[in-house]
Amino acid sequence: MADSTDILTVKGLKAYYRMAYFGIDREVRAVDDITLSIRRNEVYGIAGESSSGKTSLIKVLAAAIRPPLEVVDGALTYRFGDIEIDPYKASSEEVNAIRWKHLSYIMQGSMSVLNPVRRIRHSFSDFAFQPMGVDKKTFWERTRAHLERLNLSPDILRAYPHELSGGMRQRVTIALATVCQPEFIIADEPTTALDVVVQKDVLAMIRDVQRQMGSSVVFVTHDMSVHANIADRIGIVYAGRLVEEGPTRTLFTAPKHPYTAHLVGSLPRIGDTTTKAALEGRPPNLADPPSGCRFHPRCPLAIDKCKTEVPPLETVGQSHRSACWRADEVKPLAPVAGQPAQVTP
Amino acid sequence: MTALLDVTAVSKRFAMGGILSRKQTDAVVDVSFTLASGTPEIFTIIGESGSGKTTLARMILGLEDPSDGQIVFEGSSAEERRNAARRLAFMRRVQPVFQNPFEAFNPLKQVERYLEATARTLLGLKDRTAIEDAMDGALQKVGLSYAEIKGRFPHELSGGQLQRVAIARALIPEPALLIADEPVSMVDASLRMSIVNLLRDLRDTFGVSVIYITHDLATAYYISDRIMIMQKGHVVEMGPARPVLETPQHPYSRLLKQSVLSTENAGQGVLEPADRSIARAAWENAGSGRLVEKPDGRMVRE
Amino acid sequence: MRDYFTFVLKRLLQLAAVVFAGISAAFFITHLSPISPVDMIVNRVAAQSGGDPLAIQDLRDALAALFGTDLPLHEKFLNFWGRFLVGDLGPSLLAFPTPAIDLVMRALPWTVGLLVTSILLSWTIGNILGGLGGYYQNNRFLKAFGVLAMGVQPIPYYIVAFLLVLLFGYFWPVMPISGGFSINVRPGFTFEFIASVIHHSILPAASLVIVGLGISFLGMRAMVSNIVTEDYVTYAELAGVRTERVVFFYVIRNAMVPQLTGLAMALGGIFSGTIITEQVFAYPGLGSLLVNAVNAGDTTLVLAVSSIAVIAVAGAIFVIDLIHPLLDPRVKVK
Amino acid sequence: MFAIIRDLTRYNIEFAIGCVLVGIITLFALASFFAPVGPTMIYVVPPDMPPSLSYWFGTNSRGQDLFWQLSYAFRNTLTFGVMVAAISRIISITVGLLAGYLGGWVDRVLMFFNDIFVSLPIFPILILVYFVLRSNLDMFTLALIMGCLGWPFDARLIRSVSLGLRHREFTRHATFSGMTPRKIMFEEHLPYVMPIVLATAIANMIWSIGMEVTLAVLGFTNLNIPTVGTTLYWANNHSAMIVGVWWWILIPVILIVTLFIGLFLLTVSLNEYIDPRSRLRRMGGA
Repeated sequence: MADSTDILTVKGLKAYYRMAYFGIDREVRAVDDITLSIRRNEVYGIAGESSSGKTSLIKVLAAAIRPPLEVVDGALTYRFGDIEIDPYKASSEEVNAIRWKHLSYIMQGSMSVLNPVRRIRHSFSDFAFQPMGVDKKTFWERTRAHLERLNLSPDILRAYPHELSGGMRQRVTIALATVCQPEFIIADEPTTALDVVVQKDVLAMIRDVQRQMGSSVVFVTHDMSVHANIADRIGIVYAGRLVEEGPTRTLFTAPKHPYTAHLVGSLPRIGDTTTKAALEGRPPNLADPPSGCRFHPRCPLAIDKCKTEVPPLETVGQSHRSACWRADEVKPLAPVAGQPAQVTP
Repeated sequence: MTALLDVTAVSKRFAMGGILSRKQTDAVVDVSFTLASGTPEIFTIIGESGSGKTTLARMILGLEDPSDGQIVFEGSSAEERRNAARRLAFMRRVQPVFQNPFEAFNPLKQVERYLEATARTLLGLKDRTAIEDAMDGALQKVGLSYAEIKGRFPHELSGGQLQRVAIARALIPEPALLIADEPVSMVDASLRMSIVNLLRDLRDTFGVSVIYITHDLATAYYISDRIMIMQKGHVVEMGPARPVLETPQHPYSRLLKQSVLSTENAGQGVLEPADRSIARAAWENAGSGRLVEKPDGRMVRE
Repeated sequence: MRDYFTFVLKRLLQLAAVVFAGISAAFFITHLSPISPVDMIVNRVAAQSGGDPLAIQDLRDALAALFGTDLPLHEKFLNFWGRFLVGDLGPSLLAFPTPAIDLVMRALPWTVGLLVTSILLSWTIGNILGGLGGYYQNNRFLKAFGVLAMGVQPIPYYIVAFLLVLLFGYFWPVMPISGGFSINVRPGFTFEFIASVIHHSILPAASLVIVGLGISFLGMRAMVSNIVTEDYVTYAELAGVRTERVVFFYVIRNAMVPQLTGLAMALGGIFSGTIITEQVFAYPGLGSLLVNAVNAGDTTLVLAVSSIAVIAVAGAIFVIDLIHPLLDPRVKVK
Repeated sequence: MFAIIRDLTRYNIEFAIGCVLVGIITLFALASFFAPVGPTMIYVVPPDMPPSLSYWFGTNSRGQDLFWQLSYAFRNTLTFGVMVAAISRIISITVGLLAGYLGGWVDRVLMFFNDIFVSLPIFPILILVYFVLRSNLDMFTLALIMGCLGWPFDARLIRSVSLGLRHREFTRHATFSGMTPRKIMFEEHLPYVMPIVLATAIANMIWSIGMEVTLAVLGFTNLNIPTVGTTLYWANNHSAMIVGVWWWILIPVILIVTLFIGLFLLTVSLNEYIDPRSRLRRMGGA
């Protein structure tokens, strides 16, 4: 399935937190043997709960890891035009050369990612002037044009971050991350802290930019309804492992992993009055994960085999993979989606 | 029918700045509603950040005084609760549920500490076995037991368990009203519904009324009897939950509903930005007009 | 702009309150002293002139009127402030009848010169090195400097100054160890005089710089090692922003703000430090003047020096406070 | 608590060195209880003897055995430092927790005084106090005065922590569990403040001992009480350096510097242990 036209291929990636502090040695397997590939011109959603390892995974993808998180094993290959690069094997100059021009990043928490004592204008020139590789005049022309395309007034360039509202600031960081028209954008929970109305606008903006530029976006959030609306494909992460991956529609209508089935089935909806059940138990501790399938203590379908043997991620349908011994028996929980969408008067 | 809680024309202004420059913001403007005693219900307040929903909750809990209007709980207002004994009596009847269960417990202390203090001071229990019985009784209501949490520290429990312990703590004095400000926004998706279902069970099984404060229309639809939608401190629409959420009438309510991300068209990539004309109407007319009663029992600001 | 104006106004009020409280406190403390200035002068004059009892009684009355010693305390207090506001602090006893304010003004330039030079040097160099030390945590030179600074930091000014005197005054006598300039040089705007002043100021300034440098280095390094974990620094690094740009505009620039507040908070302590330094090096500044005044029981002069010190320190803090909102756009000037 | 100390000594070299240095000086100070001579007796041994087997630290020009003299001096100096630290801790904890937890006008009033105290030039004030009290200024009075002056920085620090704690949900949870403000302040919040109290207590000791040495050297304390400062005062008074009695100055300076560095290392390591961010860095082994 690794196709040379894919923009990113990840093979057997393992990244652990290794800590030794005042005599306590701990190893947290935040990313444990993940294999996936990202196609050109798609939005790939990564879903998972808190401390499922999803944030660690994209930090690894963005080559943004710091000790104590380190890549232990596996390969990571980006293909930008003629450039083929594994950031963990390349020199830091080579990695810096692709940053922002080809690979950019929208970080979690728009409140704190912009330098509070620097005007937005300076952030743009610091981040994008060099990668864009044009003269000053062209740079500002392009920046202004880009802002206008995103329905942002070029006046915001004069502002300080704290003078903008949360939603505006998040739009600015998206503009900043996309001004060089990168082929690959990593977005880490960019809408989590926003109000519902603003959230929808910002999501639409990301989708828009992605379509205009034909870039690939890796979008991380725990919120399945966000994924439903922005992702082309979704990868579900549980306890450091990829447990299911497939086209968004397939995961919502015919999930093949009990965890996914629960996630999409327990979402309350306006107009739906059926009782939604909760999943029992607690999310696993990554420092001491359950044996076998890590989901087995909470799984309604668990059998003895699940406690001892790790299920491999296997193809269960068209570009649909699942890591479950009983994938065939997984049924969607909710009334089947796909019924006519509610009409709002 | 007597009133459990009677909120009459309540407003809250905050003075910004210091002595020399005085600016005022209206956090809550002229809000009125009543909860009847004897008929437990889940009354939901919906709003975005800055809508005044949290300020309103704080005023009901007596943590903030209204600038105008009256909040009367079981016949007594906040001014009548100045002394410690009256405060304690009030806390026996009204209890909060917190937003972030990991924050609601001191990480350096065992979780049972809060339950024990509640049983001791609010119920006036002295005897160790009586206290443990009270704690266990409350924990049973939320599907836990004292044996499960005895000697545990917050980091040893999951977010969902902690939130249930927090709710059990609030239930110890057998209050008539719980005020839950965003009780599930920090709880993991897979555990979220257990808390929402619990709130519903409290109403149905134990007759506790709940004021549920949230920005999430879907869970509001799922458990509420009545809802009240707030925008910039004003109530824009109020009434029976399901009709209001199914067919909202005020432009702002419609904007909120349109902004809810639906999963119906999952994977189609249909993501129209909210209708700008509705949005404009909603924001430009924020707070203008007055509440008008409609035939189906709802109130809409026009 | 109007906001900034009201901010300045409020700070001015605060300044006035601190100055008033500080000087009043100094007034009451000195007036608790059992020493009577009148008796001191009378005794001294009597000792010199032999003493005609009538003349002495006249002198006593005149002095009592001058110092207002017969008045109750609250009237003395009002008198003091009335004269203080027109710049009259009364005659010094030590150098009677020279006005105390003259002595203070003569000493002030030495102290201010010494302080300003050493603070500017130690703060600037310490912050730049500390900033680099916090960012490049594995640099050997900066690490070694850090260990050195940690060793020097807890040692009080006095000991450092004293060690410098021992080293450069006795073991390797290359520096003058007392006075503000050589006795054989006439004060004036001449090269000889200025060179002598600089030569004499090297050791006292060095003692202040050594300690101040360590403090600002360690403070800045701690601050920076926190700031490098901030999201905006991580984000800039992730974007491939050039390192020197990150270091100056993202790290050091942001650490400057709290460091400046730190400087304001430390000024009182630094001033205390100079008193000691001046004493050790017999430098003719405010510190030496204060110590001499205390030893001589010169109430007026003690009060004068303390008042000027209160004004100087509070004023410096005031100035730094005014710069603060200009450096940090987030500070709401409210 | 005990486990923390054990872990610190085992894994933090600064803490271990600090403990050893401070331990040596403390033992030396405790030796004074077994001294064969009184602290104020003079001319009991031959003057100006250099360090030797019979007089380990030599003798001074006043005919005192420096070993015992310094042992008394360090006992007094350490006692003084601990007293100042204790007094100023009591004030700073009370002010900090009250201002932070109660907020409102209590906070404003307390912080107004705090601001004034912060900008007071302490050293001139101490000189003024000496100016008034002269030789009535005993160690306890001086400790009391310095304790009353040495709290504002730390109170501000404690207040900022407490202010943060006040807005955390568990504080409100405690309120609605019926806990009294006193219980919340001293049982819920104090544990968070305790590490700061510990670390600043040591920093405060360094400060107060430094002040005492300085005051004494200038002659502004009761010179009959042996402290490190008065020892240096008498050495200067007898021009020890010029007449070649170098040990009279060098040995106390070395000992006091040892004490300071030891205390400082303790503060640094404790601070590092407390600060979650530097803990994170330590975990990375960077």
